Parts: sequence; structure tokens; C-alpha cells
Amino acid sequence: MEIDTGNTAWVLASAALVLFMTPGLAFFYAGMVRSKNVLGMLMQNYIAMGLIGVLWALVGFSLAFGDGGKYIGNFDFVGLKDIAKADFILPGYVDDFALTIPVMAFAAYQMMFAIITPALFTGATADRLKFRGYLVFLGLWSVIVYSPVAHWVFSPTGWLFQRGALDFAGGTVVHINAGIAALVLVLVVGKRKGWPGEAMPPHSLPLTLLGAGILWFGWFGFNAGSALGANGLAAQALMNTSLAASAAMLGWLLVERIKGGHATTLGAASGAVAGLVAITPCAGFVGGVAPMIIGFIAGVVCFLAIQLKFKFGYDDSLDVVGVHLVGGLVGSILLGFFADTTVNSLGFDGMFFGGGSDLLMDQLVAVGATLVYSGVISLVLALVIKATIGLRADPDEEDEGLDISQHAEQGYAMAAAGSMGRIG
Amino acid sequence: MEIDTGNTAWVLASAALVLFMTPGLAFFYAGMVRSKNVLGMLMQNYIAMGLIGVLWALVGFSLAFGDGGKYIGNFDFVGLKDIAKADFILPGYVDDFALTIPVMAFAAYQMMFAIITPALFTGATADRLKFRGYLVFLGLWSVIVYSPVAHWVFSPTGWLFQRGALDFAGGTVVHINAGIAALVLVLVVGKRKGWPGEAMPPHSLPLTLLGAGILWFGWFGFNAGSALGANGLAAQALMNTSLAASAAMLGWLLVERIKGGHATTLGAASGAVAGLVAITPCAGFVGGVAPMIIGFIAGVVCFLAIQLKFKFGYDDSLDVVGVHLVGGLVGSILLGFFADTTVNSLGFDGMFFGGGSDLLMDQLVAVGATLVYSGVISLVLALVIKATIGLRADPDEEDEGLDISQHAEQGYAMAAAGSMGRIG
Amino acid sequence: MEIDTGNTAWVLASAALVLFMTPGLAFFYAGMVRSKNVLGMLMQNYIAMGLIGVLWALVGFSLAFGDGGKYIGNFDFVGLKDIAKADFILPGYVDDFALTIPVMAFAAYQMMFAIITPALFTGATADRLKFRGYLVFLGLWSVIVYSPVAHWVFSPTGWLFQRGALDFAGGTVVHINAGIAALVLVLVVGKRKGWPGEAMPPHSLPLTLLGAGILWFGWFGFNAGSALGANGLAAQALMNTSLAASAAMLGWLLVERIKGGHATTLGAASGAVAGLVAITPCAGFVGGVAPMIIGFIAGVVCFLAIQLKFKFGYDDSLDVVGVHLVGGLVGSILLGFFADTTVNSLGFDGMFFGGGSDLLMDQLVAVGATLVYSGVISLVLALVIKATIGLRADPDEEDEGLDISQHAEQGYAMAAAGSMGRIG
Amino acid sequence: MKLITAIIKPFKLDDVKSALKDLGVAGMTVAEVQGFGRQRGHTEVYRGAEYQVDFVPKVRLEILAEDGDVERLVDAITAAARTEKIGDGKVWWTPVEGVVRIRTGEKGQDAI
Amino acid sequence: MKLITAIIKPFKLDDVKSALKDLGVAGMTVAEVQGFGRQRGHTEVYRGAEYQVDFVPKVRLEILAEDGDVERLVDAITAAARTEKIGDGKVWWTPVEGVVRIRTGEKGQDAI
Amino acid sequence: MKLITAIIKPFKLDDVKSALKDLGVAGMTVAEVQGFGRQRGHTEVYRGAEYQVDFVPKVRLEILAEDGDVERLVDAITAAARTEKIGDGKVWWTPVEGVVRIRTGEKGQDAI
Ligand SMILES: Nc1ncnc2c1ncn2[C@@H]1O[C@H](COP(=O)(O)OP(=O)(O)O)[C@@H](O)[C@H]1O
Ligand SMILES: Nc1ncnc2c1ncn2[C@@H]1O[C@H](COP(=O)(O)OP(=O)(O)O)[C@@H](O)[C@H]1O
Ligand SMILES: Nc1ncnc2c1ncn2[C@@H]1O[C@H](COP(=O)(O)OP(=O)(O)O)[C@@H](O)[C@H]1O
Repeated sequence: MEIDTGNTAWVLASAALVLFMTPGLAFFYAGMVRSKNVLGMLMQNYIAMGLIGVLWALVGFSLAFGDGGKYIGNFDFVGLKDIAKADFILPGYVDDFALTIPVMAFAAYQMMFAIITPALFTGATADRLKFRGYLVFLGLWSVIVYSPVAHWVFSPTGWLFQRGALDFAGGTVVHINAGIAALVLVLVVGKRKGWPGEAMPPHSLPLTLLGAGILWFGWFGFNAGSALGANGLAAQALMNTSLAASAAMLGWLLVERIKGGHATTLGAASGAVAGLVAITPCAGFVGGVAPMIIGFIAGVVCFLAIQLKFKFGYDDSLDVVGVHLVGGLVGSILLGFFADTTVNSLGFDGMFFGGGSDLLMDQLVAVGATLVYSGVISLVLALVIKATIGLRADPDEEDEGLDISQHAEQGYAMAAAGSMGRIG
Repeated sequence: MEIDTGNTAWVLASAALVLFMTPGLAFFYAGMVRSKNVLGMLMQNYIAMGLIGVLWALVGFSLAFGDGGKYIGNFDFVGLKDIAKADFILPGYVDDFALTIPVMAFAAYQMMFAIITPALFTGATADRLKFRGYLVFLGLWSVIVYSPVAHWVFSPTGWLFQRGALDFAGGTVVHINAGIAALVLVLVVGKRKGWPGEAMPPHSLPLTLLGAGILWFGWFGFNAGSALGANGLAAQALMNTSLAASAAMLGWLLVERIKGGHATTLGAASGAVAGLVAITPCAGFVGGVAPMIIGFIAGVVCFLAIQLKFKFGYDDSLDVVGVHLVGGLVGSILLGFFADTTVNSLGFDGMFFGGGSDLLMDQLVAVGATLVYSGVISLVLALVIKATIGLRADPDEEDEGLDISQHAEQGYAMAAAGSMGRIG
Repeated sequence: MEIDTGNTAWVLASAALVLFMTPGLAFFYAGMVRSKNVLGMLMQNYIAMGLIGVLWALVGFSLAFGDGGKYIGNFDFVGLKDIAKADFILPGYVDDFALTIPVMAFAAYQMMFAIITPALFTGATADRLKFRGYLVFLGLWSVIVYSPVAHWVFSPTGWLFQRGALDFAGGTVVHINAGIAALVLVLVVGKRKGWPGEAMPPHSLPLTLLGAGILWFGWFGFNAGSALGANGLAAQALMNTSLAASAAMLGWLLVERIKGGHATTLGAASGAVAGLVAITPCAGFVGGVAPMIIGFIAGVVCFLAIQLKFKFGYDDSLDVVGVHLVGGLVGSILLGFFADTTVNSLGFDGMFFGGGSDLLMDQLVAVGATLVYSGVISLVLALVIKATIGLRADPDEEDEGLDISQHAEQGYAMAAAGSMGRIG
Repeated sequence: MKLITAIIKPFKLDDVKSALKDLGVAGMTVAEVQGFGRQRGHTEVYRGAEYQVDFVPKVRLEILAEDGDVERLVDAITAAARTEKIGDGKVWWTPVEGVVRIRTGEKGQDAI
Repeated sequence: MKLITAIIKPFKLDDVKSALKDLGVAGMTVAEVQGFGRQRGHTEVYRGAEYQVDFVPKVRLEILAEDGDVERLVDAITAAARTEKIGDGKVWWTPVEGVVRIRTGEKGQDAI
Repeated sequence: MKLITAIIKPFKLDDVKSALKDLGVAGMTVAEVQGFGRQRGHTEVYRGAEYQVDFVPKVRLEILAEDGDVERLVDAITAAARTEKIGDGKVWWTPVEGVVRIRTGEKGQDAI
């Protein structure tokens, strides 16, 4: 199939937008931690841009999109071998799924997804990870967990794709996948010292709002870019993405207002993100007012979900489980009801559009498979690293803060006072 | 007409850029308020991304672009009904105005304009709005004021469009429309406590500069995207946009330097925004050095205009009237002189290009109609809400700051001191 | 040649991205200075968006791309004359180099390069420049140094271009050119008071990380946009850009960890930028794992290079020489080894791809010519301005900080205390 | 020599400063502090987690004064800082045994 | 009347506050300070340049108290702030000659 | 036991700290403050609105010292903090009735 410059332009722009989401996420999270941990949080996200970029080019892409059968790719494309060739065709991307963009553009676009996915769980384990241990977990998880799951769901050669499970932009691959891993990590590393008794207010909500703004912006590349072209489907996905975020913001604020008496800015930002998460699997399969319904439900459900950590006593510090895991579940499951083939003929109809329960079942299989695989492997990885390198900072390092203890830096030095001396 | 992928790619990218302008505006404003109101300001902008997105899809788009005659659309497209259909044609968008992009892309792109327009006036009423009252005003204004005016000017079926008034990207629809509403709101809610005697310095100019940078960036989508295609006209609009911002920055700083002795960073940011506002109606109708002249004049005039509030004693806190209303007027009127059909054959020639005074007259009619309609309806809305729900925070809420009083949050918690206790 | 809408869409998006890099750079630098100089730093960058935009349209573009022979353009296109014409062809852009986008888009895209290049050196002279003197240097340098060098290297009519030197997106024109000028400025204006003895820690690393994130994002426009189309080459350039940044981050952190014991967030950001700099000349000429090798080397070399300032005692305050000059050299020279015509048939093969040493020699000539020309002219300009207007703030202005002394503003006013009185 | 310390509401600083200037006070030192007392603080909510903040922002003033001036200055501060709402703050004074002006080495009352 | 001043570790503020409340202390004033002492600070590295930071964040409390209460309050603060790790801080008290409550003008012990 | 309080220029903190260390001072407490005095502040302009800022950033030091050390320490501070430009600040000392080291409960001179 011919390369289309318009489609390519949109996917290149989308790749840039998705890359920008990782700094966005970093600030969304960093604003919520205490000032002594702001750099630790930023670093845990930025390092993903470094480490995973390299791993993706070396092996990740090949394991995710190589021609290795239904369950995992292979090593044909290590170091991005061959994919730059003009006549190169990516396994499975033929007929209906034929690419109209350079495979290199597709590989770069997918790289940005690989980068941000594990960055998501840094919010759950905020303020207490040992940098070295985190780094090892990050790299291994990306290769052993992310690439296979991406293969299952995104590659036309993957078993979940072939089974008929739908995931337009990563409800399972990104959000459920990272969300369950986050829960596992939280259980393995344990609570922050002093949680929940001690007050741990966000140190800079403006940074969090900035991050949320960048996320909303970048998510257009994430979801609408997944149309892999500049067409009506991409336009629908972009519209759906924004409407879901809008409705989710309103939903979250409404419950918040009813329960707590106030509509908060943190709630507005959190609700928007919840809606963006939930619409991710649905973006290119639903239309009309469905995105608003899905978003609104996600806003309400995620707000209620984050209260569970207090009931069950797990310290999902910045609510990655409550927002990404639960939001991903909401979207992936609701898609079984709202999917509409008049929006996308390559999809299937959900229950509300005469499709019966088949799609819903396939969605549940995809969700279940991701939960089990990612949950189990993440647990093994976390336990092994905990027992060897160590996954958690020492108690006094935690008291001192990650910025000084892990990175020998401080986030802010506003004082006029020259209370430092140069020693080297 | 055929969908063009290149044009679609540019409009999708532009939609993302314009959405990103609202966070940009939020930070541009938030940096200028006192730290106790930073979240209140951010929230007033972010909530527009939530509320207006939903309203636009439900009724706003249909009222703005439905086939309801010269003065307002209709309810044909409520809930975005029908517009996703492949063969759907938007009323009036035929022949010269035929769209080469999916109507859904156009609807999403226009949604971002609807979101940011009322967000503009939050700067004028900074630090004193009651959140609930603002929310109601925001929603009603968008439906009752924004959509009709957008219909008049943007839709080829609108009376001002047909009359021959030119507004490439929203000089009247966006800036004059929001600017006059801002003035009305200021008069209705009154001054901030302590203004002008008490010092109310910006709490974080870096945030303001960040916002200005995002605005400049996003404005390329706003203006060049309004070409609804990736072509020479879009390129001209992009060039004009940047040059006007550049020249306006220099103009503002020059007067500032002459009058106050210093060129300030706030002045640089403000000047750039003034230029971006002024070039908005002109972006696709002028060429050569005209954008620099328009921008420079806007920079000078807006700086002088913001001094008026001290003379007349209205507390246009962050100078929305001075920058957006006045800047919009400067651009819309200068267009009557600088418009050049060699730049855009669908436009008309201004006085300096042999077009006589016809265009100028039409521009004045468009400006006048917008001022009157928006001014009157905004006044009625504001007075009704003031008398019912209330539009202004209580005096002690104002003293405490909007962050705590309206949203039960604080913007910054930098202190190491654990001066909080968990109660729920 | 026909205008292609897809190519145009990508170049317009890229122009926006490159413009956004200047605020990104401003924050990357501003976070590293002390809080009393944060606005001074931001202003030195933002003013480039004002001044150079105007100068570019007036003369800069014409001097860079006008038909004036091998060494400099001419005045044919002052005020952007003629270039908007549909049938206009830019000198030299024919046959293989024929543009498929509007020349106006190309001019706007190039304007963004002209803006950011001199902004780069503000990091080297942080905290001590006199605003007025800087402004004059900025304008003159852009016209007298930037435009000619851009002509030599970028224009197909330029002598270095014709000689066969390769520079895909500005390794010589942007980074070496600005880097050597930065070194000259540092030597002319001298050290900051108290350097190196006194501690001058970054006042807000989150701002620096934000800037780095924006730079990485915008750099896709900078490098991939330089393909001037949305095609396989652009995709390769985008991939290379991201991979080089990733690998450089790892390289920098590795040395840092080995030498200092810690991997720092400032190091992660700095390493990424070093990689982005080094890949700039190579982005469209290398493939496979080459970008990772180039990036990794740049990360290591730049980290070591910045230590030199302590040995030789020049106060390159934010390491512009160490990162941009050295990084630019690393990339431009390594290109002589890694260039691969299977990636780009308009390039040449480097030593590792059977091309012999010709390309390396041409690269050295291009580097040398840029170093000499930019170095000499920058020195003359700096000395003349120092002797006349003055280039450095007075000692007590430096103590007070640039924000108050140069701009009569302060960056942050977090205090609740009303310690100010209104006087005008 | 005495040291007068006052805890006042931040927005009253300007008034107090002027009042003291009018009485010929040449200098003072001010700090941002947090006060705990009868004046109640506020509550904050983050994602449903509610916090009680007992501390309210205050400004702390220190004024070195000659023994004879204390009463006048204390009265002036009290008058200027009063809003008659809870939280107006306190003024107290303590003995000072010696003062030196760093610039000149002047001692005692010449130092202030 | 006395003024008790205490330098404590920031995360101990809540405990100290409660301890004092339990003893009926109606108010106090708190400030963020930097302490230098036996407790070592930390090092920071920026692009290879290494800095030694000798100061550690502390919280400074001031409590006006009647003469008779000083001992009890000092003991309470000491007990509540103690971690037995270096850097716990100091408590000291100084004489106060007079106090006024700004809101009411009340003097002496009625003022606190 | 005495409490020495000094108001100095921020950039002088390092020098003063070293000077005190050399005299065997084991600890001190430092705070950021704003000073008002002979040294003039600066003006700021925001969109044409001009403000006068009378306060200049200063650093406030507190050092608990034995009676016999006061003079030496005051002289050392004065010498180290002096720039001979207006705004160098003040040093004063006040009586302290008791000190406790929180960690150990040690009292008086053993506490510092
Ligand atoms: N015993 C005390 N010691 C030190 N400071 C106190 C004391 N009591 C009150 N303060 C300070 O005075 C401020 C005002 O006191 P508060 O009891 O709230 O109101 P009021 O002074 O009107 O009775 C408090 O915020 C605190 O900073
Ligand atoms: N001589 C002193 N004068 C004033 N403050 C002091 C003095 N010595 C110590 N401090 C304060 O007490 C804090 C704790 O002192 P330090 O010597 O570190 O531990 P400890 O009190 O356990 O011996 C210091 O950080 C400082 O704020
Ligand atoms: N009477 C005073 N009481 C308390 N602090 C004072 C007093 N006078 C001056 N100061 C402090 O000393 C600082 C320097 O005083 P200033 O008059 O500016 O210069 P100098 O000490 O050289 O005469 C002031 O900024 C203020 O912090």
C-alpha cells in the first residue's frame, strides 16, 4: 500500500504528542508529592524516556511486533533491523490493516506507548522507591510484560486481537497492564512511613494541573493517532477523547461536591484523567453521546474506587490503581456495550448496538488475561528485586526525601540565604 | 468534496493545539494572581474544558452551525447527530467553502474555540468569583451568547458572514465577545477588596511566562488551523501570527521602557498576547509586513488601554478588557485597512489595498453587533445570577483566598513542617 | 513541483514545535539559576521570540536564502517580498531539493531556528548580562552571524552545502555557531561574582525538567521537520532524535553515577539535551543503532566537557559550551563516520559505510569555518558593545539580581505578608 | 534597651509599619510565621482525604527600642494592628543587655 | 511572664502541639528555621559540582507562659519532641516584661 | 546563659558561620527574615502599576552562649558580617533563664 503523507504527518505529530505525555505525567504526579520527593518522582518518569527508548529499539519492538506467532514476537527486528526498508511489511499489517505510513513512523509511535506505560505506576509507589531497584524493575517489566501484552492485543497476529477483543489505544495494554503492576508493587513495597495518619498534602497543585493539561493535549495523539491516519475515524477518536475527559471531570466533581462539600482542582484534574483512561480502549469504536456516558461513569467510579485504599489499607499513594486500573476496566468493559460498527467497520457491535454479548466476553477475556499475566510476572519481578537489589529506600532515606537521598539534589532553593558551601 | 488527509492532519493537530491553549491561558493568568488564589484561577479555566466540552456536543455546535437561518443555528445536530456520516455536508459549507476535512474534525476544532472563549474573562474577575455562580454563568453564556455569535460570523449562513464582515479566527467571536462580557462582569461583581490601594503583585511570573509560551504555540493552531487546510494560506496565517506577536512584544516593551523606565517580562508576555489577539481576525487576510504593523500598534495601544482602569476605577484585574477587548477591536478595525485579496481571494480588499471603505464598514457593523449583543445578554445573565445564586465570594472568603474558601485546597505546601492533621 | 498537503501539515506542525522550544529552553535554563535571576533568564529567551522574529522577516530570511551567491543571500526578499507568490521558487531549491510545501511555510519554519539559536547562549552568561547590551548583541549577531552561516550550510546555493558538508538540522548552523559565540561572550563578560567559590544551586529543578521535556518534544519538529515532508526520512529522523536523547541520558547518568555516586535529575535532563544536540546534524543521515551510539557518546563526552570550566576557570554558567558546542562537534564529526546513503540518498557515506574520509573532511571544514567566523565576529561585536553600551550589569545590580535590577520585577511573591506599598 | 515582639495579621503589616515610622522608628525585622490560637484554621480535602489545618499565617515583628519608647510603640502597634476580630495577635517586650550596629560597631542606643 | 522558645524537628510539631494543648496552652507561634549543630547536613551535586549543606530544617516554637507553668511546659515539649537521635533540638526560656492582646488590649496573663 | 541574636546580610551567612565555628560554637539557628531600616528597598512595576518595596531580605541568627563567651562571639559576628555598607544589620543579646537539650534532657551549659 502507498505511503500517504497526510496520514504520516498525523502519526508523526501523534508520536511527538505521546512522548510529551510522559513529562506531563511526571508533573501530574510530582505536584502531588511532598516537596522533598518532587525530583524523585520526576526522575522515575524521565528515566523511562531514557531506558525504555533504548530497550524498545533493541528488543522491545521486535518482541511486540515480530512474526513470532500469537503470544509473542521474535528477534527479527532487534535494533530496528530491516524496518526502514521501503518495501518492508510488518507482520499482520496487510489487507484491512495495511499501513499507509512508514513502518519506522509506526515503530516510533509505539515506542512512546512503551515509554509511558510503566511510568504510570510510579504514582502508586511514590516517595519510597530505591532508584536502582526501580530501574531494574522498569527495564525488565517493559521487556517481559509490556511487549508480549502489546503483541497479544495490538498486533493483528496476537491471540487477543484475533479473538476479537477490542482495544483502540491501550485500555488493556497500557492502563490495566500498568495498573495491576502498580497494585502488586504497592503490596510488595508497603506503605509510606506515617501513612495514613500523617498529613501528606500535595506540595504544588499548579504542577499537577499543568501535568493534567499536558496529558489531555498529548492524549489526542495517543487516541486519535491510533487511527494511524488522518481521517474520519481519527476525528471521531479525537472528539471522543475530549468529550470523555470533559464528562469525567464533571462526574468526579459532582460526587466530590456531594460527599465532601467542595469541587476541588485536584478533583477536576483527576476526573479528566480518569475519563481519558476510560475512553482509551473505546476511542475509535464508539460515537454520538457514548463517550460522554463512558467518561461520566469513569469519573464517578474512579472517585469512589480511590476511597478503597483507606478501607483495605494499601497505600496506592497517587491512586494509580483507582484511576488507571479501575478506569481501564470501566472503559474496556463498557466497550462491550457501546461499540458501534457504524463508527468503525473493523470493530464489532456491543450489546447496545445489537452485537450481543460476544464482544463483552472477548473484552473480559482480554482483561482477565492481562490482569493475570501482568499481575503474576510483576509479582515475581518485584519479589526477586526486593530480595536482591532492594526495591525500597531505607527509612531514614525516606524521611530525608528521595531528592536528597537518591539523587543528591533538592527540588527548590528559593532562599536568599547562602547556606551551602562548595566542596568539589 | 474529497477528504484530504493532509488538510485533516493539520486540523486535527490544530484542534489539539487550541485545546492546549486553555491550560496555557490558565497559567498565564494564575501566575499573576496572589498565591492564595492560584487554584481558583486555574479551576475557573479548567472547568471550562469540562463543562463547555459537554455543552458543545449536546447543543452548542448545533446552535452555532445548524441550518437555522442567518441568526442562529438549530437543534438538528444535538448530541453531534448525523455529522459523523461520510456524505454529511455542513450547512453553507459548499462551493468555495466546501470542507476537505471530516465534519467531525471541524466540530472538534470549533469545540476548542468554544472552550477557551469564556475562559478568557476569568482574568478580569480574578480573586473574587463564587465558584457556583461562575459555573452557571459560564454554561449559560456559552449557549446563549457564544453559539449565536459564532453562527453570525463563522457560519457561511450567518448574517455577518454574508454581509461580508471578515474574521479569520475569532477577533469578534472570541476576543471582542469575551472582552465585553468581561467588562460587564467586572462592573457587576465590583472591585477586589483593597484595590487599587493594596499591593497585589503576581505570585509567580514564571507561571505567567509559561502560559504565554503555551499560548503562542497553541495560537498557531488557532489561526493557521482556521485555514481548515495545510496550504499556502495556512502558512501565511502562521507567519502572520508569529510576526504579530513578535512586533507587539517590541511595541509594548518600548512604551513601557519610555514610560516606566524598564522593559518587564510581564510586559513581554502581555505584549505578545496583545499581538496574537489583534492578528486573530486578520491572520488569513493580510500579508507582507502588515502583520508586524498590526502587532506593533496592538502592543502600544493595549499597554495604554490597560492604564484606563485606574482612571475610571473598574478593577479589570488581569486586563482582559485592555488586552482582549481592545486588542480584538484593533485587529478587527485595522483589517478594514490591511485586508488584501492577493493573500486570500475569498476575502476583500481593505482601504490600503484599493477596497474602499466597504470592508471597514462591515467590520464596524460586526464589532458593534457583537458588543451590543454580548454586552446586553452578559449583563442580564450576570445580574440574574448575582441576585439568585450569587456571583461573588463573601468578603472573608475573599480574604482567605479562593483556594481554601472555594476549593478547600492550597496551591503550595512547601513547608517541611507537619502543621496539618488528618481528620477523614 | 506540486504542494503536498501532508508535507505541508507536517512542516507547519514542526514550525509550531520549534517555536515552542524557545520557552522550553527558557525554562530549562531558568530553573538552574538562582531565584533572583529567574525572570532575567526567561526574558533573555522570550525577547528573542520578539526581536528576531521581526528581524528575520525584515532581512534575516533574505540574507540567508536570497540568491546572493555562495557566501550570503541578498535583499531580494526583505519584508518577505514575493515569497507568498504561488509560482515562486526559492533559489537552489530545485530538482532533488525542490520544495513540496509553500515557501512561506519554509520561511516560517526557518524563522523558528533563527529565534532559538542565539537564545542558546543566554545560559552561558547567566545572571550578569545588562539587558540593553544583550539586546543589541542579539539582534546584530542574528543578522551578521546567523544568516550567513545558515546560507553556507542550509541553502543549496551555499558553499558548504555545495562542498558536500552535511548538517541535517543545524549541528553547525545552530549548536556550534551559538556554542562558540557563547564561549566568546563568557570570556568577554567574565565570571559571576563569587564563582566558583560561592554556592549557586539551581533554584527550581522542576522548571528545568519541564524545559527539558518541552525541548525533547519540540526537537521532533526541529529534526524530523527538517525532512521538509512527512515521509520515511522524517520518520527515521524522529526515531533517531528520540533514541539519541534516550541513549545520551543513560550515558550521562552512568558517568555521573561512577564519578559522583549519584544519578541526578539534572543529569538526566542535561544528558537528554546533549543527545538531542549531537543527533541534530545526523538525524536524517544515519539509521539503525547509530543514533544510540552517537547519543551515548555525546552523553559521556559532554558530561566530561563541562568539568573543563573549573580547570580553565571560565564561567560557562549553565554549560552551553559543554553541551551545545561540544555536543554539536561530537555530532558533526561522528556523522563523518556514521552517515549512510541507504538512509538518505541525498547524503554521503561516512567512513563506517565505505565512504572514505571525504565526508569527514568536509565536516571538519564546515565546523572549522563556523568556529572561526562565528568566533571572530562574536568577539568583535561583544567587545564593541562592552566598550559602548556595556554588556554586563553593575556589581550591585548583579548582587540584587537581574529580576529587580533589569526588569523591576520579582519572580515569586509567595508571602502572605503585605510588605509592599502602591506608589503609582 | 528592650526588644518588642509583635505577632500580627499579615495584611496589617503595612499599617503597623507606617504607624511606627510616624513615631520615628528607624528599623524593624519581620518574619513570616504560623500562628496557633483561638482563631480557627481551615480544612483541606485532597481526593476525599480531609485535613485540619490549625495554623494561620501571621507576621512576626521585632523592634529594638529604648526603654522609654516601649509604651508608646506598643500602644501604636496595638492600635494599628487591631481589627477586633479573633486572631489579632500579641505584643510583648523583653530586656536587651546590649546592641551593636554591625556596620559601625556603635553600641547601645546609637546602634538603632 | 516568660517566653519559651523551642527548636524541634519539623515532623515532631504535631506531637508537641498536642502535648501543649493537653496542658491547656491556648496558643503558640511557629516558624520554619534552619538549624546548624551536631546533626550533620547532606551533600548535593549539580553537574559534578558538589556542595555541602550544613543546615537542616527545623521548626521554632514560641510560647508565652506564666512563670509557674514554665517547668511543666518545658518538660512536656522535651518529652514530646524527643526521638533520642542527634538533632532533637533545644528548649530555652527568657523573661518577658509585658504582654498585650492586640484585639482587646488586655495585659499580662489575661493576654495569653 | 545568653541568647545572641544577629540580623545580617544573607550572603554573609557563610562567613559568620565559619567565624563562629572557629570560636568553637557548636550550633546556631537561622531564619530568613525581611528587614526594614536605613537601607532602601526597591521598586517593582507590573503593567504600569508601580510598587515600593521597603523590606530587604536578611538572615536572622540565634546563638545560645555562656555569659563569658558573649563578647567574643558578638565581636566575631560583627567582624565577619561587616561590609561597611548600609544594611549590615544588628547584633544584640538577651538573658536566658534556662536551656534544655531535648535529646538528653541535659540542662544549662551542657545543653549547648
Ligand atoms: N501563648 C502564646 N504564645 C505565643 N504566641 C501566641 C500565644 N497565644 C497566641 N499567640 C499568637 O497570637 C496569634 C493570635 O492569637 P489568637 O488566640 O488566635 O487570637 P487573639 O490574640 O485575638 O486572642 C496566634 O495565631 C499566635 O501566633
Ligand atoms: N548554641 C545554639 N544556639 C542556638 N541554637 C542551637 C544551638 N545549638 C543547637 N541549636 C539548634 O538545635 C538544633 C539541634 O542541635 P544539634 O546539636 O544538631 O543536636 P542536639 O540538640 O541533639 O545536640 C540545631 O539544628 C540548631 O537549630
Ligand atoms: N530597631 C530595629 N529593631 C529591629 N531590627 C532592626 C532595627 N533597626 C534595624 N534593624 C534590622 O537591621 C537591618 C539593617 O538596618 P539598617 O538601618 O538598614 O542598616 P544599618 O544596620 O547599617 O544601619 C534592617 O534591615 C533590620 O532588619
